Amino acid sequence: MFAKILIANRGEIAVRVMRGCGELGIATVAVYSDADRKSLHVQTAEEAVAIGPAPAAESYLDMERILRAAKDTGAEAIHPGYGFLAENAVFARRCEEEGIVFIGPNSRAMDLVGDKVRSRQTMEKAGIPIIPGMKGTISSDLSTSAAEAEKIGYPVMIKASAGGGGKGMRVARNRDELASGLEAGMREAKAAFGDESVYLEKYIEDPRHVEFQVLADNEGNTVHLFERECSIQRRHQKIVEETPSQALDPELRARMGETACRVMQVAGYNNAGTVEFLLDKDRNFYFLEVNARLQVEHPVTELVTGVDLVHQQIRIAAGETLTFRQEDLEQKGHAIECRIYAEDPLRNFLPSSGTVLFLKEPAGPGVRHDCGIFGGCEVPIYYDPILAKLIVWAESRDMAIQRMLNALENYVIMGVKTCIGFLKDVIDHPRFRAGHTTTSFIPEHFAEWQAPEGTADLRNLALLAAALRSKGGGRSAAGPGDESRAVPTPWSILGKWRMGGK
Amino acid sequence: MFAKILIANRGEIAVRVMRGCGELGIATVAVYSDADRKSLHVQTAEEAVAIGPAPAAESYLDMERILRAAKDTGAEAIHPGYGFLAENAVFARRCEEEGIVFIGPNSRAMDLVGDKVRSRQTMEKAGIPIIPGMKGTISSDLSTSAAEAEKIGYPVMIKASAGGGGKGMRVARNRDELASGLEAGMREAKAAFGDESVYLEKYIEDPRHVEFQVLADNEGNTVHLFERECSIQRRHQKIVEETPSQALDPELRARMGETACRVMQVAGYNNAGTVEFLLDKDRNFYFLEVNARLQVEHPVTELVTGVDLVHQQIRIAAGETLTFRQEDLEQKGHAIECRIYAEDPLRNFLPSSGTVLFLKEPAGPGVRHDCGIFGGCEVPIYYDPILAKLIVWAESRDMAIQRMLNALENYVIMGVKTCIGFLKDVIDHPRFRAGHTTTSFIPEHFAEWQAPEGTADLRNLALLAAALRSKGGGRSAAGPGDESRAVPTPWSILGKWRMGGK
Amino acid sequence: MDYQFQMSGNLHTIALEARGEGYLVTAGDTTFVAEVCPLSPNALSVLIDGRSYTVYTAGDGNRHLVFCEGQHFELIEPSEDSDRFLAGEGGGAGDELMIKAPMPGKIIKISVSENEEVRKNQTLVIVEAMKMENEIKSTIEGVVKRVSASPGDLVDTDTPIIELTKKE
Amino acid sequence: MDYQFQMSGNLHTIALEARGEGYLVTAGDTTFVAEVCPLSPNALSVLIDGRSYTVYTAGDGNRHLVFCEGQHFELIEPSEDSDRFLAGEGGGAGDELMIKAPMPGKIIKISVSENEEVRKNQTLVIVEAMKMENEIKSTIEGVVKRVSASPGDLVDTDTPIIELTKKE
Repeated sequence: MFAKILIANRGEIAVRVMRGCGELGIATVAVYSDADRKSLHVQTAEEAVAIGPAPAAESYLDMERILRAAKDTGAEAIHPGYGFLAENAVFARRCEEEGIVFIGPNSRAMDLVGDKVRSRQTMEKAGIPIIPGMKGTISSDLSTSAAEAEKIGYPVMIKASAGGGGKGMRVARNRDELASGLEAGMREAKAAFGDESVYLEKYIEDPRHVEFQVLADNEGNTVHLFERECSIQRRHQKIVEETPSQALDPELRARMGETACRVMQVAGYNNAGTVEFLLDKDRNFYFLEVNARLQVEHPVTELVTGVDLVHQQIRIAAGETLTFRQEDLEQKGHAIECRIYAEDPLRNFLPSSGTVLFLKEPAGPGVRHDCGIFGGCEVPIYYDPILAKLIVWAESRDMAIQRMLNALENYVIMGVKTCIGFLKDVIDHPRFRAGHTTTSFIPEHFAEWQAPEGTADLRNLALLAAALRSKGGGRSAAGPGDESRAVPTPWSILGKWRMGGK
Repeated sequence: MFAKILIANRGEIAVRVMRGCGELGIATVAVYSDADRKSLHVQTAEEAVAIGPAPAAESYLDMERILRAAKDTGAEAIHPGYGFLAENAVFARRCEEEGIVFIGPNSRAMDLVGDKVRSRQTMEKAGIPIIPGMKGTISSDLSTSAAEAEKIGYPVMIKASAGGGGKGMRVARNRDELASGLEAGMREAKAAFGDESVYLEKYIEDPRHVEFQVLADNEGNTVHLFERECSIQRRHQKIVEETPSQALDPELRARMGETACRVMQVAGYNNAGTVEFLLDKDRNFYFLEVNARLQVEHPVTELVTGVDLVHQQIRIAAGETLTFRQEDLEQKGHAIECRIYAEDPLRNFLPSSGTVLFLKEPAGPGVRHDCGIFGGCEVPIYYDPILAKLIVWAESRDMAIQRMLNALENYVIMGVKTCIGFLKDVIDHPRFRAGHTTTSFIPEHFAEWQAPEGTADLRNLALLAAALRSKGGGRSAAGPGDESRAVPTPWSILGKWRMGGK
Repeated sequence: MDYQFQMSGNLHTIALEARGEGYLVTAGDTTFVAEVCPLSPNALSVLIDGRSYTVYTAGDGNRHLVFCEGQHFELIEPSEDSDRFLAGEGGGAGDELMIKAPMPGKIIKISVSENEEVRKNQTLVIVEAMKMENEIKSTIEGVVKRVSASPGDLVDTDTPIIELTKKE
Repeated sequence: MDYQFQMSGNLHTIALEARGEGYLVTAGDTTFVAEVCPLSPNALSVLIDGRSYTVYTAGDGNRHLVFCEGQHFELIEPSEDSDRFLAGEGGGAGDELMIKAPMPGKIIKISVSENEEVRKNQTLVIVEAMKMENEIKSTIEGVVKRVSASPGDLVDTDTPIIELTKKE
């Protein structure tokens, strides 16, 4: 087993991976950009190495600086988290060259699955069902791509070849939208992955997004850990995930799980990975792509199967053999995850940055909070706006929903806008409660969403609290020279009155 | 199902019960003494009723005030938590009289199991194995009780008839110790339970304390949820609990589980309860008593079986039938609980009270923190010094131990002394790791325990931090009139230097 | 003592009068007694007629943020700057013409130039933040009066970027 | 700047000198550079030679509480009261004779009276707190010189209860 691992990431996932390392007795090294000196992952690690300026291209995406940090600190392995270099086959290869273990699939498998076009071709050949679409990377020449789009039939989806996480994705319903979508998609792909290649595929209306978690050790033992349903998306990006999926029965689950394992075997894949499928209304499923990394939503699988995926990733990377077989695994209860983004649901989910002035984490039985922030931290503009993930487990889906609602209700982040209030209404929606979750759920039911106003009682409470916080002491109070300002609590006038009253 | 429940308790258990109510859509009413206006359970409830002065006898033990609070707020049921009125059959009967559902066993069963002497007689008659001991309540007359003690054979254990939680318990190894032990035990019993009755039994050296969780609905369906091993005790009070027990194999587990169910059936018991056994070195087990309440250590059972015991308590009290049978239940993984007490392990675990100046709760996958405090709260001298419970789940016992150690290491409570540092050394002890947990573990291995000193590096860090906090600004700094005092952060000199440097 | 705060665009007045362990509160037409207990610099426990509320607060300058029972509130305390503030917020219809940065970020592309006519929903500018591109579209038919930013500029929330004139 | 703190009964001196983003720290024989970043009023992030430490602090008056890497430290900053403080802590052998309350609580029973001889391990007084009785036993053979509390008294930590004189 490794003695020391460098985590080439930031935020909640870096913290979560470090926790997993600590439990295996492995020391951790954080890397951080200039924007992240104060960040939680730096505090959580045993060692921390500065790797450059705030823009990711000059820090978290700078392979050589990260490799140097690993060498300098004597880290034997690198865990890439998700995003950044997690699915970068060049980086995986550079690690291999430098004799540092990359905690993820081998670079050849990553090359294959990372090239969405080639992987689809390979899978199609192997008899895996795929979505009709373009076979090659698209050129920036509009007339060629428009011809391709018409061959597939509008609507089409523009996707980044190197992509993931919704970045570079655009739906085009006609030639005009194709033109602007291609331009934006390629620019986003370039910015996010350093590779502007995109491709087209048939856009399946209102499908479910169902993915299977797979573990494969270095000896070819491959098991799946069942599905995650990730249909609730905004801007093509998941915000709510759950397992088990309401759309699968045991027969379909077994068939999809076997297909997922076969995909990984065809790809020569090792370590943890996810096989994404679209599931249409007629219960046909199509292979979408392999996510060659630990997924944001991995905790729901952990809660329902009891398997710690970070531990497994590290064990596999260290050459250990899987200690369980497919028949040892089962799903127990129900888990739901909500992603907590710094974003404003009232302004088209635009990212929100700034200082977290106050944080109260949700807690309680069955509640897990994978957190990347703390009260007083800065949310920089440079990176993915995910702040934390709230995951609940309960015996049944109904109870998990109730538990999630209660946890969201008691989750306080002040200073940056978040999607918490929005998520409450999503989870509480009758269609969600009924399990009718498709990828069009948010556009269909939440396009016109407004934050609840709050009752008159609560507004009066807010006024009361603001009055008690007020340093000005009201319209009739003393001026700025007033001594009450020196009182170290914000409840200055309260303190004064209390003292007078007793 | 109930619409509103009053929780006749305080601290972590009141908060935990309220969370369970919230998940079932039930509104909650807190009751609080004058010492608890600021306490977390008051904040957590939807309604709060003041019920009297700080001493428990005038508030949390005052049945009539609590019943009045329930009537006034329209609560249909009362959850008593543990301690206080939880095992008071008179209170259960008063609830029945007032038409308020007592969430616990019926008063007749509670009468029986609450009388440790009568319940042992009943169980003995029913063929349940019991510890040799006195048959009746002891008189305060020393010569009579000394004769009884000699008949049983020293060492003997003095126990409160109404007792639980280690209160009123004393070991006597000779007539002298019997005299002082009786006096103290009766006084403590009186103070804690309002009933000074005590009895004697054979003291079994170095046993394990193994208990079985039982659920019984109002129709007589009775299941057990396996064991909890609670052998790690100081002052006869549990501080570490785990499940599964390392001492049981499937055959013994099944036999003890069946016995536990039989005890409850003999007692005519309904709702949640625990059957305590002593397990000696030869794997003989003896019925000790029934704890007719939700136990402090109930979360380890919840984590390993996936059954929410608070939900079950409420459902049973509302007249619902158990939805699972014995064969539906299984143990998965391993769970450990550490009780976090406000106490000083270096001063014979004397309770510590005061203000919690800072709290950082442990978190992470598999970590549950049932918490009754918050940063800034007061720990009053009047009540049981339990602050919180830290519970971890993991796939294996080894991993649970590692997870617990990490969680304890990252658990910060400042302002009151706690047993956290002590617990770390307990959990990390080779004998604990090996599963050799008996009730003499603490006296045997930790009698001479000293808090670790901290390395020179850490001491220097502490000095650095104190210097940066120092308002005095060092020996050479300005006096109390110094303007730096107005800076609202404690890092006043740091702020000044930074500003100068940039 | 009377206090005034701007909340959701309206000015609210609240009056507090010490009463036992708390206050007699008058807010608009409503009068109630609130028993108040400070828990920490960021939290208050408030009992009103037996109902228990935990209120979390934070803020900077004259801005008070309040969270209670799952709801967020933002209250602005009028100060010397308040006239400017009120004018800015109350602008109404005129505001539609000033295209501002919706969040802190970087301007990637400005798709229009001065004096150009724009139709409704036409993309005017693309701002990137946290690796996401956000297209800002015109909500009106009009003419570009002024472009006050350039591609590559770092902008803050509400930085003016493009000024439009409504088409007659 | 130099600072002095009492920690575990010893007086420690630490000197800080601004150096880049942190300090050159001299503590006893050790000198090191600490890069310091305040996280909140109760937490500091400190980097020393690549090692990352998160240090939590709290305190009241001249008492600083510090937590780092699982260890608690209590540091007392000498003040005008410091002489009294140092005298109190350094008392040594003489202290054994003063029986003090080990925690805040209530005196339940005093088992000895003035001028009574006591043997080692004899129970002197019983204090109750949080529903637990705690017997305080004599650590010496001696004579009760003075009893300064009565049953029912509420006592704080270190409140003197009984004074003993050692037997010759």
